[in-house]
Amino acid sequence: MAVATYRDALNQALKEEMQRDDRVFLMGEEVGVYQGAYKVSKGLLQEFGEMRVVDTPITELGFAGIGVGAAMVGLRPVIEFMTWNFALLAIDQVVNAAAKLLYMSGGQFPIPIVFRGPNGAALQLSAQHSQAFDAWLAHIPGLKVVSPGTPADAKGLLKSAIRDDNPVVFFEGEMLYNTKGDVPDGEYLTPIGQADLKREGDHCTIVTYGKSVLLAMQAADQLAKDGIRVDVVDLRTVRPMDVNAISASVRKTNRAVVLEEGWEVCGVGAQVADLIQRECFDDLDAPVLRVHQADVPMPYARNLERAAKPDVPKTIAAVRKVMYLEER
Amino acid sequence: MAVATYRDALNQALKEEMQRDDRVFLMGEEVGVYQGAYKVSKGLLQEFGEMRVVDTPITELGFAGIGVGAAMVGLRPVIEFMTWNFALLAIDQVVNAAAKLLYMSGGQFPIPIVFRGPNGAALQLSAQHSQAFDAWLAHIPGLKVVSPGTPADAKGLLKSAIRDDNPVVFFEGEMLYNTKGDVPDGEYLTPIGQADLKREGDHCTIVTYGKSVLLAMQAADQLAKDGIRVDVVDLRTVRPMDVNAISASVRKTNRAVVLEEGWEVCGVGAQVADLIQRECFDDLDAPVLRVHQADVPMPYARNLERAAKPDVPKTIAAVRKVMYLEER
Amino acid sequence: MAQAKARRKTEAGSLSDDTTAAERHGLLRSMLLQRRFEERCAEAYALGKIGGFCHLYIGQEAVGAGAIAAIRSDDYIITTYRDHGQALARGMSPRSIMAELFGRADGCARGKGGSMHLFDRSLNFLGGHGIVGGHVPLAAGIGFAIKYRGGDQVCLCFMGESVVNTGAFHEALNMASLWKLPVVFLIENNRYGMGTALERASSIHDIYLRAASYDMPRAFVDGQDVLAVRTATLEAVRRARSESVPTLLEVRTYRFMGHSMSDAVAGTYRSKAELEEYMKRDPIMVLRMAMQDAGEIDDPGMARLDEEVKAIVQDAWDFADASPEPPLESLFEDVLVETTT
Amino acid sequence: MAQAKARRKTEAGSLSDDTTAAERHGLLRSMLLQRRFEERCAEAYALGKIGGFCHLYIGQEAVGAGAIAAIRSDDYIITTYRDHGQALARGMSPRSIMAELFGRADGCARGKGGSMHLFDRSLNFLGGHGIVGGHVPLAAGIGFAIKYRGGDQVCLCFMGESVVNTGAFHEALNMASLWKLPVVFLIENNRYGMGTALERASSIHDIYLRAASYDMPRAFVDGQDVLAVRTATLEAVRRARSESVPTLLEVRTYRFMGHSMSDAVAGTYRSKAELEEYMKRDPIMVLRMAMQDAGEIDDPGMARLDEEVKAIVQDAWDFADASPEPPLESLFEDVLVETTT
Ligand SMILES: Cc1ncc(C[n+]2csc(CCOP(=O)(O)OP(=O)(O)O)c2C)c(N)n1
Ligand SMILES: Cc1ncc(C[n+]2csc(CCOP(=O)(O)OP(=O)(O)O)c2C)c(N)n1
Ligand SMILES: [Mg+2]
Ligand SMILES: [Mg+2]
Repeated sequence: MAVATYRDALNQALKEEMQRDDRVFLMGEEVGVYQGAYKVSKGLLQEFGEMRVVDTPITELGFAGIGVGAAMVGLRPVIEFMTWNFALLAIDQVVNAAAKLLYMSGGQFPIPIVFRGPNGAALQLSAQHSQAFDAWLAHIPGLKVVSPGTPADAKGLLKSAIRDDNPVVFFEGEMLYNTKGDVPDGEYLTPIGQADLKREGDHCTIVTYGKSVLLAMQAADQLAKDGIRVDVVDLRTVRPMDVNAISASVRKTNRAVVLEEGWEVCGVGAQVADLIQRECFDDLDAPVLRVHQADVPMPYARNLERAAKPDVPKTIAAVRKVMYLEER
Repeated sequence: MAVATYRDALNQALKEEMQRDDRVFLMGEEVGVYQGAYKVSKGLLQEFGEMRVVDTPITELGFAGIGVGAAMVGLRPVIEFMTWNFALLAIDQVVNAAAKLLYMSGGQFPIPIVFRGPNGAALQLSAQHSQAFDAWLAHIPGLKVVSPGTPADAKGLLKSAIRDDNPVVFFEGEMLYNTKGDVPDGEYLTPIGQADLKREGDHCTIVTYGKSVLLAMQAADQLAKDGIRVDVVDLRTVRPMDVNAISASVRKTNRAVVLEEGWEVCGVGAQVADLIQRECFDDLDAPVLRVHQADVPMPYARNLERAAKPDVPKTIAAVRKVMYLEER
Repeated sequence: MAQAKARRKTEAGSLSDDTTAAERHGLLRSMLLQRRFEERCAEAYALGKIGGFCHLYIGQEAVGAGAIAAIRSDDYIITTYRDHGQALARGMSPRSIMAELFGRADGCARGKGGSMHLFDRSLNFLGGHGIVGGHVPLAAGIGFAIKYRGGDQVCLCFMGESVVNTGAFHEALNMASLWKLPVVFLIENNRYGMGTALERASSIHDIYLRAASYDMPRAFVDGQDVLAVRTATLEAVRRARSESVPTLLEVRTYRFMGHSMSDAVAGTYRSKAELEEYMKRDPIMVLRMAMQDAGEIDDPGMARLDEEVKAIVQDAWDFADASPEPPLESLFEDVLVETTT
Repeated sequence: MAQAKARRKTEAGSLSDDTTAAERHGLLRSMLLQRRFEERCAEAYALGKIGGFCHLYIGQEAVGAGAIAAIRSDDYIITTYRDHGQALARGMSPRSIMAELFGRADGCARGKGGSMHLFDRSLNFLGGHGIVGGHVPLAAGIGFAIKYRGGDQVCLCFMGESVVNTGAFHEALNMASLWKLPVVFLIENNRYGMGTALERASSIHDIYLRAASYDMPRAFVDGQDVLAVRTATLEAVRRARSESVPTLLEVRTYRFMGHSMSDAVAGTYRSKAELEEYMKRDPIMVLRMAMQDAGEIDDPGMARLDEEVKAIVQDAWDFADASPEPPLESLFEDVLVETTT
């Protein structure tokens, strides 16, 4: 166990899995010579060579499809999207090919592929570069969707994703790459599909995942100062969702706030709220509230961007509201 | 007022708006010489000529972008996707261009464009040709999303969509094109953003839209035979959603079922359920239940497809369940 | 077919390639099987036994038969929704195909894929794809995998001529050439994409020339002459196998039926006269006449072959008809696999 | 700039085109304004006044200046995220650009767009687009609209050389040629897409040849020579305006800075030596020396011009610095318009 950044944790996972299984390769823009747009693949070209760390032209649709084709015949591609904003160009391959081939071949063609890269907003990158697509990908049967919030989970989930025989969508975050935490050395696998209770409390549940875990933990710290104790349920996997973990927590706290990075309408929070009202109808003491990005394209200006993003004060306000406490 | 099919209603709307405003043009695959893959554009090439009814190569990304560019400089394109399944290839232009340009230009460039075509499943078209993308598009700020379920609404909403100065996503249905209903002649506009109470009852609310309105009406008929009276709230517009119409109905009935064509996770029904539990928490006598496609890619075989789709019996069962009646 | 009449109108193919008489007989049989199989598909569609979209290959049989005759059994094939002919040419069981079309449990994809999505893993037949252009990057990926593993297989990728306008095609061809992937990109130019004539969709009409943008070897060939298709494919396959260089091969053919079963045979977009003109070069007739001229087949021989093939198709039909609907619990199977590596 | 030194190393451009001395002076001034403006952008970025991605145009000024000098004020321009230089060359106010970069209320996009998304409707400057390749179909759409209305404008579309590998580019070029749209597709080939050399991304290296796939006129030109860029663009513009025929014009240039402000100037992907070699052909120096040789400018004249330009930039900076942050309520404005037609 050593302290490492989220970036290094991902790098370890890639490296270890590529050492373990020579069918695993990494493909995407700038993953090789440039060492990764966000340096996640640093050193991999040097260790594994050009055939296994493949720089592509700017052709998201093309190289995502190359990944799917290679997976059909037994390789295990890790496809890096420089960001998920650009993955929209490739989404046909993710949705119409990767997610469908097993089913429409009647089980003949599993597609062991990972599509990964940063998702959501960084700082002041404005409308076309700041989008979170978790809800979109979670919508699609045939995919698994993973979104780790800590370095340890980043390592453990990426290793699991690479070993999974299904297509896995893996959401990272530019704002997460530099965050630090304990990361177990070597073999460390986090199971896909299991939420993690990142903090225990009995007054309210915060359901969240990915980058927003950090906000939730900070909000929890501040709430604790006022004597409000919250459960922080980190989903880690958005699809399939760990319904039991959510229900168990809400049955205890009787209140829930769902915190996510993306937009409101048909967001992941909508699904969680729906699940909670169905599963815990009689346990709820207040409606489930949601914290998310303002329902606008992301603006550039610093103050507007700040106002648009979910944050700790908004999360605290929502928790206080479901507890029927006066807003400060 | 005359009886017309949904297809003819759309054709009327296109024709009337093209006659009214010579900046309106129709572009897409097979819209001209072939008279439309589903004959929605029948006769338009003959009336308006090649410059206004434009057959394209198979290049969804390209021609969607051509539409957006033309809209930037003042034309009013109607872009037909042969089906929304293929629109995945163009989704970058819808989401990253059409939905963003007004915002990121600080209000300088409105994009008056309509993206239309059939959405969801027809019969036995299997996994790549049977998808409903309402939830995806509803997720995106900067778009309006419309999904008429009747011929009259098809006409009224398409005319409104073409006159709207914003990008409007317009979902039709292969299974709807032949359905018939009264369609007002000439000038007839249905406002975007307003739900329609298609049937009144006081026991339960069914919230639905698009193709599923037909199922809801049939379910309502059958339920009525058992003395169960339901409100059928036809959203008609998925974004922006008519929250007041939903709440008003649920405050009356205290129960709700959301019926949609697409998949469950982060679906439109999740958003509606979330809205209801937030807006009508104290009014609800039962959890909101949902009816939707099974969480699988669409299978080809007739019996499997039937089992995968939402239908009248599933809708009735959900209504009975929220009314705490024994299932039959 | 009114054979005697057709024979008079059809120009015989030449036999000046390197096939043996037995191979020619095999090609004739392959084409005839495709034809008879699809004639019954049309019948089954009319009876409602086949649903959804169903795109027939009638008129194009020489392309599938000729090209697939040029590859090895360990090579890969990937294609579009118009896939019955190639699946049969590859040797997929007519029973499993017909059962798939009927949506039955014994179909090659357990009834989940249907006409557009035929797959057979044991034959490296990788589908059956419905998004125009979408499978071309997959073909490049298969080529990438072959090279990655250091094998000498090739990937044969069939596509319609409309595909040359899609972005996916260009992105894939550039990478295939840049990385020297062993893929044969084979365009079945049947002159129309649904109702759109090639000339109304592409700014150049000799579409194999698009390969020049990628410094890729290119050629075109008559698609009604199965032997010519085979020879041209052999050359492209050789280049892929021994030099790991991809080829763009345009095969010029014609579809004798509508775009799909829900489309009229002639339609608003082409004239009956044009259709009839092209039907004079029925690929089966072209080969049959050449063989007849060379004394390799006669009318009774042809009749016997036809009976044999028809019996196979009838057997496939009976099998499909007897096969049960897929069990309802299979609805939730094949969404994900349980395994990890 | 060490001008005296650079002068000795730089080969002077030729003046044998049809510009007047005043026009040449204008081009020199345009390039100098771009250069000085962006030097201050780099400074502002280091001070945290500019955030997000910021892609400088330094080294490429002759492309924007020369090409834009070849079009009319009612023509349209569309470009990528690397848009400061072209915006200035088009005559957008340095104040409104700098205020946009600072994220302020008086920015050309009210602080909502930032560096990558400069727009000015009054100048037909249509952005500033962040998705590589995404704006090329938009350019075709603008050309379509021109033709639809029967006007004689043209659309000038700038793009980086990486764009020639994207599907969007191919789909758009095919339609532009098929429908004869008045668009000049201008590739700024600065040899790298981020850290990827052209040769590692494209299977052909003379990328203007890609136009052959669309039967489209094509050419390449030295992008460090502003007069040559102007002449080549004029020819393409003439073809678009009077024949409604699009052109693919490859302009060969080089970027003197990193890909963006967060990227090292040289980096792992190119050598310092290569960079220095290219910097010898600074486009400002190339024109200045030619003008000096022709007696059109001298050192004091250059110094005066520099002062003038610097003052404009300082004014823009001061303006931007004084401009308020956008009001918070503007967050929810510009998502949709209220109007209908
Ligand atoms: C991306 C996409 N757009 C549209 C369609 C609808 N469609 C199916 S086949 C077809 C025509 C394809 O023509 P071509 O490539 O020439 O093949 P052919 O059918 O002639 O074999 C179209 C438009 C589709 N399946 N995918
Ligand atoms: C579709 C897409 N993929 C990736 C990126 C990230 N990206 C931004 S600029 C760039 C390089 C573009 O190079 P080029 O087209 O040569 O233009 P230059 O930056 O050299 O002006 C990349 C990969 C993007 N913006 N859009
Ligand atoms: Mg065709
Ligand atoms: Mg470049």
